[in-house]
Amino acid sequence: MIATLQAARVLERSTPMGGGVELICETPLAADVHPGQFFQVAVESPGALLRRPYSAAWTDPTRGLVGFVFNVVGAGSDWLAARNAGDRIDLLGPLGRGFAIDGGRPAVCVAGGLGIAVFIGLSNALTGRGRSTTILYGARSADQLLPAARFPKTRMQLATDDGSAGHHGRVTALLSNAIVGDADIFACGPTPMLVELVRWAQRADVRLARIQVAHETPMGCGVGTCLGCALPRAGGGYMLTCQDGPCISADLVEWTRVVDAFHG
Amino acid sequence: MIATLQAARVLERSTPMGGGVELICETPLAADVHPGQFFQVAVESPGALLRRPYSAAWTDPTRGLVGFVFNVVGAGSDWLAARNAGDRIDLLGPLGRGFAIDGGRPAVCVAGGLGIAVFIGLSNALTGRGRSTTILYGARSADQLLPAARFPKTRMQLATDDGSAGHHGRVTALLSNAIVGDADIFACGPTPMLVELVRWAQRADVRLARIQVAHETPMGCGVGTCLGCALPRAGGGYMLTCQDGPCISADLVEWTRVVDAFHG
Amino acid sequence: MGEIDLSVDLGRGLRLRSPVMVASGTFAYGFDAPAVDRTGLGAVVTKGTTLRPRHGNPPVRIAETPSGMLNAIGLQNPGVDHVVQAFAPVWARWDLPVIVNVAGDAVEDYVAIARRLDGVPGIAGLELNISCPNVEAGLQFGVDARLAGRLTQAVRQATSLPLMVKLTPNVTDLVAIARAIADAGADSLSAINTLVGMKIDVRHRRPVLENQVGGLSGPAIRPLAVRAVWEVASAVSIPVVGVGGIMTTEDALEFLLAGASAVQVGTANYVRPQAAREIRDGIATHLTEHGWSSLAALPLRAPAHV
Amino acid sequence: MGEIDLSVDLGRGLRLRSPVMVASGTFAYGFDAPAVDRTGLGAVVTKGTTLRPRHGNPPVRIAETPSGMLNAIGLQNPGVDHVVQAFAPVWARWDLPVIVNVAGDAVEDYVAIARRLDGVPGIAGLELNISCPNVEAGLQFGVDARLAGRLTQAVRQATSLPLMVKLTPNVTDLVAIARAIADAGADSLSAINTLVGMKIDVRHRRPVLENQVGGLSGPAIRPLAVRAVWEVASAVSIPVVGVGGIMTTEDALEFLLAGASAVQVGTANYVRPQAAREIRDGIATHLTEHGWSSLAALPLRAPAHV
Ligand SMILES: Cc1cc2nc3c(=O)[nH]c(=O)nc-3n(C[C@H](O)[C@H](O)[C@H](O)COP(=O)(O)OP(=O)(O)OC[C@H]3O[C@@H](n4cnc5c(N)ncnc54)[C@H](O)[C@@H]3O)c2cc1C
Ligand SMILES: Cc1cc2nc3c(=O)[nH]c(=O)nc-3n(C[C@H](O)[C@H](O)[C@H](O)COP(=O)(O)OP(=O)(O)OC[C@H]3O[C@@H](n4cnc5c(N)ncnc54)[C@H](O)[C@@H]3O)c2cc1C
Ligand SMILES: Cc1cc2nc3c(=O)[nH]c(=O)nc-3n(C[C@H](O)[C@H](O)[C@H](O)COP(=O)(O)O)c2cc1C
Ligand SMILES: Cc1cc2nc3c(=O)[nH]c(=O)nc-3n(C[C@H](O)[C@H](O)[C@H](O)COP(=O)(O)O)c2cc1C
Ligand code: FES
Ligand code: FES
Repeated sequence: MIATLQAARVLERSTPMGGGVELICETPLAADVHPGQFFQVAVESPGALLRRPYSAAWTDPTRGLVGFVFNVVGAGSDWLAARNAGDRIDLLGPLGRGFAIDGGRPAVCVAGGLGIAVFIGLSNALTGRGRSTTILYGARSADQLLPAARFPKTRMQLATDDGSAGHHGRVTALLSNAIVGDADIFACGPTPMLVELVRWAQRADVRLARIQVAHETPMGCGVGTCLGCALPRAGGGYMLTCQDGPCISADLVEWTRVVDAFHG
Repeated sequence: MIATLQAARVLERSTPMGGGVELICETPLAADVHPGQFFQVAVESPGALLRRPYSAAWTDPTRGLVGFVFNVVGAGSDWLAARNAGDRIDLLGPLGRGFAIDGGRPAVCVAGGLGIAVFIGLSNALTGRGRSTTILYGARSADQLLPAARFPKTRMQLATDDGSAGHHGRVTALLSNAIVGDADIFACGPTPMLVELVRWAQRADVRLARIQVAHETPMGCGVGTCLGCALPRAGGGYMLTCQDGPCISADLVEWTRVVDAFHG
Repeated sequence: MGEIDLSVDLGRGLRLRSPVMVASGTFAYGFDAPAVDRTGLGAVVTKGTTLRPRHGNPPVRIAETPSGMLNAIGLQNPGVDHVVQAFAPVWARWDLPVIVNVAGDAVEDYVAIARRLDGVPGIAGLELNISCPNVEAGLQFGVDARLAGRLTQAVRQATSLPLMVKLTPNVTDLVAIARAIADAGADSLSAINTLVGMKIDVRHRRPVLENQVGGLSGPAIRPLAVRAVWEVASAVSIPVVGVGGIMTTEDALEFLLAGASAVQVGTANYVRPQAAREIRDGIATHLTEHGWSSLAALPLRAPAHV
Repeated sequence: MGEIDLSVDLGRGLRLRSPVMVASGTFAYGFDAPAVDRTGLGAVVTKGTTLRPRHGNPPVRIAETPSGMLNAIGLQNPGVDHVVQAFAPVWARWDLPVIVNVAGDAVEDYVAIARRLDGVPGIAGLELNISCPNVEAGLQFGVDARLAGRLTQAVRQATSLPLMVKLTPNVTDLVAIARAIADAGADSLSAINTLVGMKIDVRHRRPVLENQVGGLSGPAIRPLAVRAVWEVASAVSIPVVGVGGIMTTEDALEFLLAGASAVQVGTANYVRPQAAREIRDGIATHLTEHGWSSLAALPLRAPAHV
């Protein structure tokens, strides 16, 4: 692993959508990031001891930039959201396995809530490789949607819990219509959404090996030393989310044993 | 006790001397403060759980202002020193007993280091009552001295550890010359300084009842409920610094049992 | 929906209006409470009280640690006679139960104090501190199931007051001790007292506390306290009172979910003098939001005493 | 002044260049160490290793608490054979002692593992985890002086490797257990392992950890660990290794002042991967500033083993 520890400078802080914060950080680590990889971010809040895992939402390797998009759910994210231009944050990474993006098949991305973050970088990488890319994107309401302008060259289909934009309901309701043929599926969002996607695939006879999910779980270390981020492995035992994932082929996971680690 | 809990607004932050920070806070509590009383200040630093005791260095009751002067020694003061104009801090107070300032005898104030803080307000109160007031003031070096301009109408004699201003040595070396006749003595500074003052008084046959000291010790509650701030009482047992003090007549204290609570 | 019922029955007629008490040693005898609205409390538990007055330990008595504090007060208190003569008459006029925390070095001490407090107007109950880690002998009862049972039984016979016994976590098998105390006739248990800890002043090369070791309290110990309540509440058939590191409503709810019938707030009082009242209000809001009318809806497991 | 000697002798030829090790379970088997300069370490203590491979507990396995974390990993490990075949040959090429942390459910497990590891190049010593609170039977040895002594003796006879035994703080009388282990032939003791704690997810009304309870580590437990070392170090005549909540140089010095001969850094590795190295350097600086040339100058009390 080439992960290193670095102080990154916050270049910009913004709120690209309701309930979402974006931090753009300057760091030479940007050049090493593969879409789907994450960083362990040190937080100095009274309520936080451990680092917090955040996906690199996107990178600009030439300018040495990494973007993080997140929401405030607790002490760690609250502290992070209070960073401003000029502040320094301490990054460990890039960590884990990103998405496998080679190949020519059409790509369908399934995003729930803040799970959209990682698709900024991933959709860029996919369309850059000339792959036809569709994003199915669900959120609570229209104001919580990251603007479609952040995803050039992709088709986008929306779903909101309150019906204020796109389909009125869950993003997984869009699957049947959107996924035709032999598309590769990339998913990031709450664990219940991933579970629903897998159930749909089993019903629709879509091979799980065609689906890659980004798995979220509390992390102790992010580097394989604490064994805290266990993900049930198909056939028994556990994988480590921080090493075998977070992006992982759905057929490797034993979904009946997957718990929503955040009790969401 | 009329102490209450209030959010105070920081009006101004400055560094009046080397190693010293001054915060001026707006709060209606200002009107209730007697010189020598303190506040329990809530801190929100990762390293601090309990409130921290700080003397009201001075007050301006008509404008509703309280000034705090302090140095950074740990997590709590570090957090406090990072407050800026507009920030809110949470004050519990005013607490404890201040100095007894009535009477007409000359007053000699003995200040060590940050102990000078309390004499801004006290010397004002003393001179306002027409009492002749001398301040003996010791610090590490000239740059760590609070400017004499903060003490109008008082005589000031300085001592520095490095000799960069006034007497080269301890402030207690100034006692013999400065204290003549029946002056009342007010002292605030590190516990070893107070102990030295008391020893000098015993040698010089100065009655301890003429000396009032401001005692510093770690505090749990500041309001008499934890019994953590014990101060050995002459004749046995303990007083509570937060209730019987912090300003206390030196004859009430059993000095042989007094420990430097900060191991300074 | 109807009124929220926050009342709690701790046995033998000790009924609290609110499940949130202030813990022993963090509210003295209930008098020195600037900025506090006492009427919001479920009960005041007093400082540990001994047969004769005690001066307590020499300073330094307290020190901060990560998310916690150490104390070695050494049971400074005015003695039971003063409590009866000077404090109880005032308490008798309050609309708030006062529970006297009782400490001693020998069974006879506890029995004598219990007798002295029995029937005194203004005293609503006793909490036996068999776990104070600061006085050498204080440890002996709390760490041994047989001794703890014997002490409880002796005090039980000496008083008709509601009897709460406070568990120390400094033991191998908390559940065995809790069972022995319950079997011996305690009306309720409180858990936990502080854990023995130490801090060293590196710069001055000496223990920070003059007593060298002290009791650790505050949020740092909350996970240990929650686990203690979780295990004890399912093992005994009397109410368990949760104490240890409660700072917020959510913290208190953790204990109520773990099986506590009520809670005590300790160290938090020093930081936010109105903490207990705020937490009481927070629990009421929580129940309202869930459409529950009493605390009975909270526990994750059916309590052993139902 | 001359060179600073940071070396530590933990008995039976186990000599460390630095007093700062990484604690079991917080550094896996020493391989996955991004951003870490391994050469600065005194030793790597491995994850708890059992006779057969173990899958460990279902998730959720970790949770944060105030200044601490709970873990219920459940001893996930590849088993002793894999350690001997795949890891030890690599360790043999390192210029750094690797101490294998050993766990089991029965005396025979420990003995079998000790035999298997005896004489294997690359293995510098054993640390007996008789205190893992996550596997039901794991508690039994660590909380009983007689059992702890018997286990130590059995392992002692099975191996000539340096033997460190790790104490659990979840007991009434740590000193008695420490003495029994020392008498049974351990070369050193480490103190402390985690304390059993629990966290409840109030919103979702269930324990956060699937295992319900887990081991508490981190700064929250440091005062408890310092006190354990303080008491044990003056009671036994073998070196004591301090562990529990060490984040900074000052924290490590607290343990060395309390009587520890060396320290282990655990949870801090997750936060600052270079913590152990930084602390080692900090200790060297501290000695230099005081004009001391070795660690022997540090303890507040003369160690029992001198
Ligand atoms: C590999 C990886 C990549 C991630 N990338 C991102 C990202 O790009 N953007 C982003 O916003 N988040 C991301 N997360 C989630 C993020 O790590 C957590 O939200 C964060 O750790 C919460 O820390 P906190 O201190 O704010 O909240 P905590 O105090 O730790 O938790 C507060 C509450 O929020 C709940 N919670 C925490 N995290 C989540 C979650 N992910 N989903 C639902 N509930 C949760 C907790 O259970 C708890 O109830 C990622 C997680 C992983 C494992
Ligand atoms: C009644 C009262 C009034 C006070 N008024 C003032 C004031 O006006 N201005 C001011 O600067 N301070 C004052 N103090 C001292 C102040 O409360 C402490 O400096 C403060 O609590 C330190 O908190 P911290 O978190 O920054 O340091 P901590 O982390 O608590 O301590 C850090 C280190 O500094 C040492 N230390 C802490 N306080 C002192 C001290 N007073 N003297 C020497 N060493 C110390 C500690 O022992 C420790 O080694 C007062 C104290 C009392 C009891
Ligand atoms: C300064 C202090 C003094 C205490 N004195 C007593 C006491 O006299 N008797 C007792 O049973 N518990 C005493 N305790 C323990 C508390 O009642 C409580 O059990 C413990 O602090 C844990 O709760 P907390 O974390 O909310 O403070 C004391 C605690 C503190 C902090
Ligand atoms: C995730 C995790 C796993 C652990 N696994 C083990 C283990 O397998 N064997 C063991 O003896 N101790 C284990 N420990 C305990 C640590 O080695 C150490 O004793 C404890 O965490 C206290 O130190 P710390 O506060 O520095 O982390 C583990 C600790 C953590 C946090
Ligand atoms: S987060 Fe520690 S092993 Fe994955
Ligand atoms: S600080 Fe608590 S009694 Fe004085």
